[in-house]
Amino acid sequence: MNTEPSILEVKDLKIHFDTFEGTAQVLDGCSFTLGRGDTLGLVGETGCGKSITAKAILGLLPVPPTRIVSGEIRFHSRDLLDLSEKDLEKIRGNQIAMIFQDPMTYLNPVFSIENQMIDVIRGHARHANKTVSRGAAREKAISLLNAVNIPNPRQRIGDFPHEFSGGMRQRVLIAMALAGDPEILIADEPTTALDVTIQAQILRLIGELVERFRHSVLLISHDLGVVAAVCRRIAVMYAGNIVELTTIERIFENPAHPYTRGLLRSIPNLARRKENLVGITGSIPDFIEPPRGCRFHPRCAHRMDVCQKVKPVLADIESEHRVACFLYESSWPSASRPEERIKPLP
Amino acid sequence: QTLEIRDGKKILVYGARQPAPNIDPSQYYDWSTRMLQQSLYDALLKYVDSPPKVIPWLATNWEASPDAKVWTFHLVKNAKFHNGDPLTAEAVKFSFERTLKIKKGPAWMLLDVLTPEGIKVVDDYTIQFTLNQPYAPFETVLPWWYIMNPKVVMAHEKDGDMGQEWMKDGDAGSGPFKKKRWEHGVLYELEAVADYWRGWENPNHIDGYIFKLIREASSQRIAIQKGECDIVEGISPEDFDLVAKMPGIYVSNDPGLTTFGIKMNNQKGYTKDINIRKAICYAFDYDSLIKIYNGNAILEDSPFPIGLKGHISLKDKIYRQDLQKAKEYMEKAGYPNGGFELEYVYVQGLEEERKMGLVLIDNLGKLGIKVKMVPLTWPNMVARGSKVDTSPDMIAIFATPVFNDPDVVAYQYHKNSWGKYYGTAHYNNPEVWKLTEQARVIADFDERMKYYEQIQNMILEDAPEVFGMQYNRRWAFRDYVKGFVFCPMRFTGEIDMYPIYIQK
Amino acid sequence: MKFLEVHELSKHFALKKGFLSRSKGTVKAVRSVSFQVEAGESYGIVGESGSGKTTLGRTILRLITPTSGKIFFNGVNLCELDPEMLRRLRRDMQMIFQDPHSALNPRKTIIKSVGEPLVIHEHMRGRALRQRVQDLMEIVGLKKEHMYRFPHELSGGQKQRVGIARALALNPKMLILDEPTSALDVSVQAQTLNFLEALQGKLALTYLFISHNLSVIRYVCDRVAVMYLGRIVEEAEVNELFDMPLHPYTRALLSSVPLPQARQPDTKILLEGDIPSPVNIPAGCCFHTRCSEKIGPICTTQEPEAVSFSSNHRVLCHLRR
Amino acid sequence: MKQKSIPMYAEHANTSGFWTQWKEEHESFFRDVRLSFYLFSRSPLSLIGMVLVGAFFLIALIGPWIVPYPEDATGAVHMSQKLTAPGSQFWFGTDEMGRDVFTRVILGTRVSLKIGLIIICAAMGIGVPLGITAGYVGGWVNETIMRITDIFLAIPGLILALAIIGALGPGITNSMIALSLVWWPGYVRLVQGKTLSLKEESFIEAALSVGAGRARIIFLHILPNCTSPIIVKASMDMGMSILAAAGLGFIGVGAQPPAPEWGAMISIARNYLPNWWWYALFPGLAIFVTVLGFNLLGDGFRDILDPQSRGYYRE
Amino acid sequence: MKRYIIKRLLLIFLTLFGLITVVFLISRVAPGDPARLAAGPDATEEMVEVMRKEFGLDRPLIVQYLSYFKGLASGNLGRSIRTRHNVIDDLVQFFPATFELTVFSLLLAVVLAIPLGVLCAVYRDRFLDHAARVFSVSGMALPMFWLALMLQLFLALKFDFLPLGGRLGLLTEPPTKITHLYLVDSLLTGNWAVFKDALRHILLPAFVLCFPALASIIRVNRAEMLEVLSRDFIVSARAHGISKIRTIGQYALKNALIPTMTMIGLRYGWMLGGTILVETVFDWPGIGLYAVQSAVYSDFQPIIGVTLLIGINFMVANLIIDLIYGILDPRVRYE
Ligand SMILES: Nc1ncnc2c1ncn2[C@@H]1O[C@H](COP(=O)(O)OP(=O)(O)OP(=O)(O)O)[C@@H](O)[C@H]1O
Ligand SMILES: Nc1ncnc2c1ncn2[C@@H]1O[C@H](COP(=O)(O)OP(=O)(O)OP(=O)(O)O)[C@@H](O)[C@H]1O
Ligand SMILES: [Mg+2]
Ligand SMILES: [Mg+2]
Repeated sequence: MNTEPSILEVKDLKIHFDTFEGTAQVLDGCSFTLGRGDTLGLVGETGCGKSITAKAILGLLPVPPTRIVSGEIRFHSRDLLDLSEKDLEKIRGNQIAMIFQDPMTYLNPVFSIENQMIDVIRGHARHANKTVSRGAAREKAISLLNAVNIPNPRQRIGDFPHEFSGGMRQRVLIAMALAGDPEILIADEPTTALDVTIQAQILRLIGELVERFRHSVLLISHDLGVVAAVCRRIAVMYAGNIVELTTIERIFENPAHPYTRGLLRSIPNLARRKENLVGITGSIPDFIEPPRGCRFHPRCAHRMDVCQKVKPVLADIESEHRVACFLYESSWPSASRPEERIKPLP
Repeated sequence: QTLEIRDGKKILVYGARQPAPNIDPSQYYDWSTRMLQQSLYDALLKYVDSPPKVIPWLATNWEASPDAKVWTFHLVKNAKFHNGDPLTAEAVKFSFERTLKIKKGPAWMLLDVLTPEGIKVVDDYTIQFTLNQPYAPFETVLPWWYIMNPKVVMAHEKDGDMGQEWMKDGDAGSGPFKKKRWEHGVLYELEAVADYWRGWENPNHIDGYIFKLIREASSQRIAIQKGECDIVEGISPEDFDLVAKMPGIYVSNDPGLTTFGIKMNNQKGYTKDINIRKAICYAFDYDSLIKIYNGNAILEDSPFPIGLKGHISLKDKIYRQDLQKAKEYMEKAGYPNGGFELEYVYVQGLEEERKMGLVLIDNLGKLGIKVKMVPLTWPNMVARGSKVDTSPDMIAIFATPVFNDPDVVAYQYHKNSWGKYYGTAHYNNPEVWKLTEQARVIADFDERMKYYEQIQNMILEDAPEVFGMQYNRRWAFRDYVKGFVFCPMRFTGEIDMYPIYIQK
Repeated sequence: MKFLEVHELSKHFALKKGFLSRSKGTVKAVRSVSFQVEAGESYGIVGESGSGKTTLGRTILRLITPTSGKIFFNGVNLCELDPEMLRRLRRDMQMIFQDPHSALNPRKTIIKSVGEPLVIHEHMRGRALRQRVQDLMEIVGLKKEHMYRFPHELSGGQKQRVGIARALALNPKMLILDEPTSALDVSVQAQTLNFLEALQGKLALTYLFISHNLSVIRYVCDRVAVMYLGRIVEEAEVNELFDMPLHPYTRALLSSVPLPQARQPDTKILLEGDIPSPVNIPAGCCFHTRCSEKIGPICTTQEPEAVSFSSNHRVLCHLRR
Repeated sequence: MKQKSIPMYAEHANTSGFWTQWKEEHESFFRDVRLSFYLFSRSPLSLIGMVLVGAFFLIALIGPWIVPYPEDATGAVHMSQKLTAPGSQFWFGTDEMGRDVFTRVILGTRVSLKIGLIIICAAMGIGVPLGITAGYVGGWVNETIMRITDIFLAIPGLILALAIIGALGPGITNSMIALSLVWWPGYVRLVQGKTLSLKEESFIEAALSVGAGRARIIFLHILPNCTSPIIVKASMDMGMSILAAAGLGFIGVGAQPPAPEWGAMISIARNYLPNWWWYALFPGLAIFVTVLGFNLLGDGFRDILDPQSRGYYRE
Repeated sequence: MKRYIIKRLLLIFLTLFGLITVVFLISRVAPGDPARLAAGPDATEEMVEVMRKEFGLDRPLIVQYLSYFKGLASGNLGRSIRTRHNVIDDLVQFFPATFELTVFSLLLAVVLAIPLGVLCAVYRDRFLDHAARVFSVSGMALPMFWLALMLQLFLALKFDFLPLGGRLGLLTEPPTKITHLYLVDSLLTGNWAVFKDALRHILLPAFVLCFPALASIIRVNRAEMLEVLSRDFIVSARAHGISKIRTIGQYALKNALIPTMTMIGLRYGWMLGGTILVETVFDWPGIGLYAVQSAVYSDFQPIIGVTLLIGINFMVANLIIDLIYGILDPRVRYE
């Protein structure tokens, strides 16, 4: 296991949404931990619940329609789910900061960068019961912009978001996230909206910052390459469940879960010559009537009868490698009887 | 709640529905304008009382030549204009000439008989009119020709307009009141001339009045009820009954000279046939006219209004509802079961005319005639009625004789009146026309009367229109307002404010 | 003559001109682009967003009129055709759109969308139409039941297949695929790529494959052109391009892609700054603002000309002269 | 392999009859309609709107057979019973000519329905083609159409309507003409905007690239996609045009006697306030309830037809 | 920016030109004979001719049309047959009343509606929200003239709470004319009694006039707030620890105000249209009443005048709104 003490622990998180067509059971018992200075990548296909997880940590989900059914999110042993909005405000940005996918939509278009950054900085100060003058806040903002390599921050700070290019905007968002000097940085697909050349710049920047400030990072992406470029550990999510949680090396060398394997075989590799892509048949299940048992079973080549009835638990198959699949003994819930163990399909 | 007293002055509020956009006596007259003109100006003669009579005013006495062609007037000596100028024969001459030259407003009354050359200043206080042709009703016209101060008027002349532009809102008069506050579309305030040349008979006379525009009949009623107005005109018949019973309010309710008739197109369409016209006259429910006015009206019994000089009662011949007869006439006309549609045109927004239309629909429906109600704005209606071809089958007309002489009404049936609003029937009876022409140049009234008797009978027989009713002139007063004398020779809503006084 | 030949093709857009106002400049989306595609080949075009890939595709299909240049398709110059002829020729050349969702009319069931070209060109209807659409659905791996659904009732990958089915309806010879997989998840993308490949073999199609995803291009294409600010800066046979990129931009692009493997290569060429706006294209070599291998003032003043490196490898750079 | 949660279809044998075939083909359509109904039924306000509008149509349809004194709406007068207070004989009292207010209010639905339908149809008839033309053809055609539209939009509709009526003369036909003339620009704007944005959608391009002609694009691709906003606007406008026509009736330039138009009734009833309050009260309530119904319905339609809000429910 | 304003003004002129043409064409459809009307009921043909000449009705249509523009250049809008005044003078006299009424009620609407809209969005689906929604749908369905009558009936008649109509009490002398807006003038001259009187008189008509506007602004503002509150940058503001009140009151509201402004601009125009009804009921001496009376009288010059004036007003208001956009939304560029 992780040697560093964990500062964030998500345990069996279940989140449902009430929609007009029924209850969407989006997160279905998702668990992982994040240690100090740890970098964890969360990958999965569109709509599998990555962003929901991130927002849940910060308490940003709109209350209707969201329903947090069960689970806990422990941050320094406090359960964030129990905190009041006021207490959460103190944690947000200050201790846990977030970077978002599309920097354009996540910056307020009608306020200047200066205004937005100063607000954030002074807000953090207020939560720490300090006051910062506008001027001081502005200076800090400029130095933050400098830290994220924005050229001429002193001139550009008064500009509005639309006057920046996509990459610049993402840098601004990162600067804002750094404003409170957080312990944890959650980056939700920070580069998806960017071109590869810009993406490379941003990834480099995040890498440098992490090295410099020793943040713990939760990086969300659907691109395994991106995660591989930044993270040490990786969690693979499928339809609201973490199906595999391990280190970067292990996931590429020895993927355990059939979904992970399928995923890896679906990605054409730039560095290699043509090889056959396999892909995974079928598509991501509906959340209103999710498949019973293992949610991956309708697409799984190794499915067994039990997969359709019982949900596998995420458990270690070796150190730092946890998988939720009945192909591995440890995933069997302790309650289920051995007779149910049926041989895998060929 | 009671009389408005400002700075110790008794200001009376008169609630009226019609604005007075132009108070130049040479340019404009309708009842609201005339009411203000009556206050601001004086004329040679004045109408008072009911039945109306002409009394001396600026003229102390006058004489006419036997052929009614030359008229001489002697003026009072102490009359003076608001600015202190004395009112002399020169001013009278100027005023008459001005109206005749401008050719607006009341000019039509004398345009045919008088030219500026015919006006002669005999001396400072004597003036003589020589008419182009004998015109017996001359003196009855004069109360509507006001005398203006030539100096004031001409001082404001612009581009040779004889001061028209200025006089719209200007005051060049000698009357008992003078202009104070003018807010067009809202109110006009006048104040009493303390040293009016004729003096004030009652020491409690009012010190001024506000002519306040209240456009809705119901608001008028509320205004008098709440005491926001001291006098109001034109309340709806229903409200009038309520108001009459209220404490602190009294009403005046007397028959006026305005007649309501439904003129039918005598020259074209179904109504060209006299039988149809008679059928309609017999089918009409005259009682409902009275009911519409809640009893505050009388039915006409002759083509001439009751109360007008020269009117005779034709009670036995006048049409009253008789469906039997109506059907007979329909048969005679060849339409025993009706089966056609007639247009009833009336003035947009005139409540009573609308109601008459509804009554017509109901009544004529019994003859199988459909009625289509067409409201038009006044100018459009007049425009339609001006030509035989476009003149509607039926058209609702209120007509008020402007001066007290039978010629006024008789002439409405003359060919020369075709195209005017009261001539929309295009009445065609050359005999009547001849009689009218002959009668107006005779000086002796008894002699003339013979003609008018004949004329009334002949018109009635031709049934050019549905002869309707004369409604009562209705005012409501707060009970401290005194001195009101009814005179039917005023148009509709106007009253003479000069004799009004306050007594608590 | 090759199957498709594009000569000096340019497309400029005048920026929106309002009533009573002057034009605010032109977007030079495609600038003097020339290339040739052989029958049965997969020709890839890569480039960052805004580099003019889609515009190029639309211009070739004559959905928009080029500003200048010539397009020969099967020896016919598309720029000189009258609209009726063009309409007929379009049967041979179809496009698959970037966003599978917006490429389908939300108010029409799938059978109507797929059947539309058949109704227009073959005047098919009734049973025949239904049968043909059903066949098409089978080709692209969809079921009969999908025919009567609305687009919003299908998943992204299915919608993309519907788009392909529509494009195939008229038996085209060439498909222009505008980022056919960029809206899809990797697992679905893999299915689609495999399917496209199989399809090409089966129907002898020529592909013009537009993408910004270099890995996909490498997987699918035979030859590749790299676009930057409306120009093709490098063109080569696929393996040659990926193994031996010559243009500094291509090299930076290739090294920017994070690889799905545990050990990332250490040598990364990072480009500075952003892609310039196509309204104000830098003078000289349009890449000089970001280039780390500038060789001198020539780069900022003189526009480079295409240099052929080998028979199949062209590059637009002063460095390689 | 189980697909999304969309219900599976029964496998049909080829022998299935025409009916099953038809049902299969339209299954999606019905599912869509069912969903719309479902969404609609979830919103009580929309349901109220539906009920009100339904009642309105029903009353307009059967009005003459349910009122106690149908002749009172066509010209009968009963002077002897004028201004009777509401009671068992006259539920809403009588008016100044002794006519039953209840009868007239009920039969007023027909007048209002006619007014609303004609105005909306005329406005759509002018506005939709112009809007599509402007949006689709673009260039100077667009400029010309939109500038003319701007002229009409430059002043509030009621004023322009008043000016037109001032010229044409009062009357219900003229006020319908006037209101139609001021109502169309809204549709031009709506449809033009929608067309412009649809034109950018790639399915239009896709249709072009498979060789669809102009007419086909307009009628089969653009128009059907404009219908939702048009329906929403039309149902809102239905109420608004009834309101506007009543306003004109109130000023006295709209419907003319003896037509039982609500606004005109209030205009006359105004003279009988406050003592004969029932005369003004009931027609006013009728307008209110009717317009409210259409507004609620329009709101409901917006919620279910507007793809954006629909998306919100669906996701 | 300057260029933009000039361009917009030019556009306004062009539109006005079209407007005049349209209204002029409409006006000549009228069958009536205005000259006869002006001459009075008993006038002779000769007198009618005099009037025809005076009103310029004897010239061919095209000449009348062209000379209208000539007159327009020198501020002459022709003459009203009904009031006998130059239309321009009438407008100068009546417009301030209308302007005072509309602006007052627009302010009333804005001041009430925006906080309400925000509250509804924040307390979505709670009681306040439902109440406000019911209020706003019914607000738009209420016939304005009927509401006016009913309020008159209750507030003015039954309880004698507010005056029935008019701009001032009868004996209240209007304040010294500075802006011609009684409320402003009386304040400027420190005339409290007149101010109170004017306020009492304006309350009822202004309330009636603002009712539909109130309803629709609440609606738009609520919808926009909801939309903005669901946008990503709100999430990010909160993720950066900015307090809820600040997020709503500042970050979201400024965004939501942008579409709301459009509605406010539109509503200003509708209110000007609504004055036709409200001024009629409350005897408010403004251009709405003037227009109605002119229309009923088939007096066309005033109608053209009012149409132009309201058109200018509406377009200038929209221009101002567009400029406010620029303040609210930095993305807007004026070119
Ligand atoms: N407010 C909501 N109501 C209903 N369902 C929702 C809501 N928000 C999210 N969902 C559903 O939750 C699921 C997970 O959403 P989430 O945003 O976490 O996906 P993601 O993994 O971040 O995907 P992407 O890669 O596209 O960002 C999706 O299927 C989405 O439809
Ligand atoms: N109709 C148009 N009017 C004006 N500019 C346009 C138009 N279409 C495209 N452009 C501009 O032309 C340039 C090239 O656009 P294009 O869509 O071809 O890029 P792309 O390479 O396909 O980008 P992406 O990868 O984002 O799809 C862009 O700057 C775009 O803004
Ligand atoms: Mg996400
Ligand atoms: Mg593109």
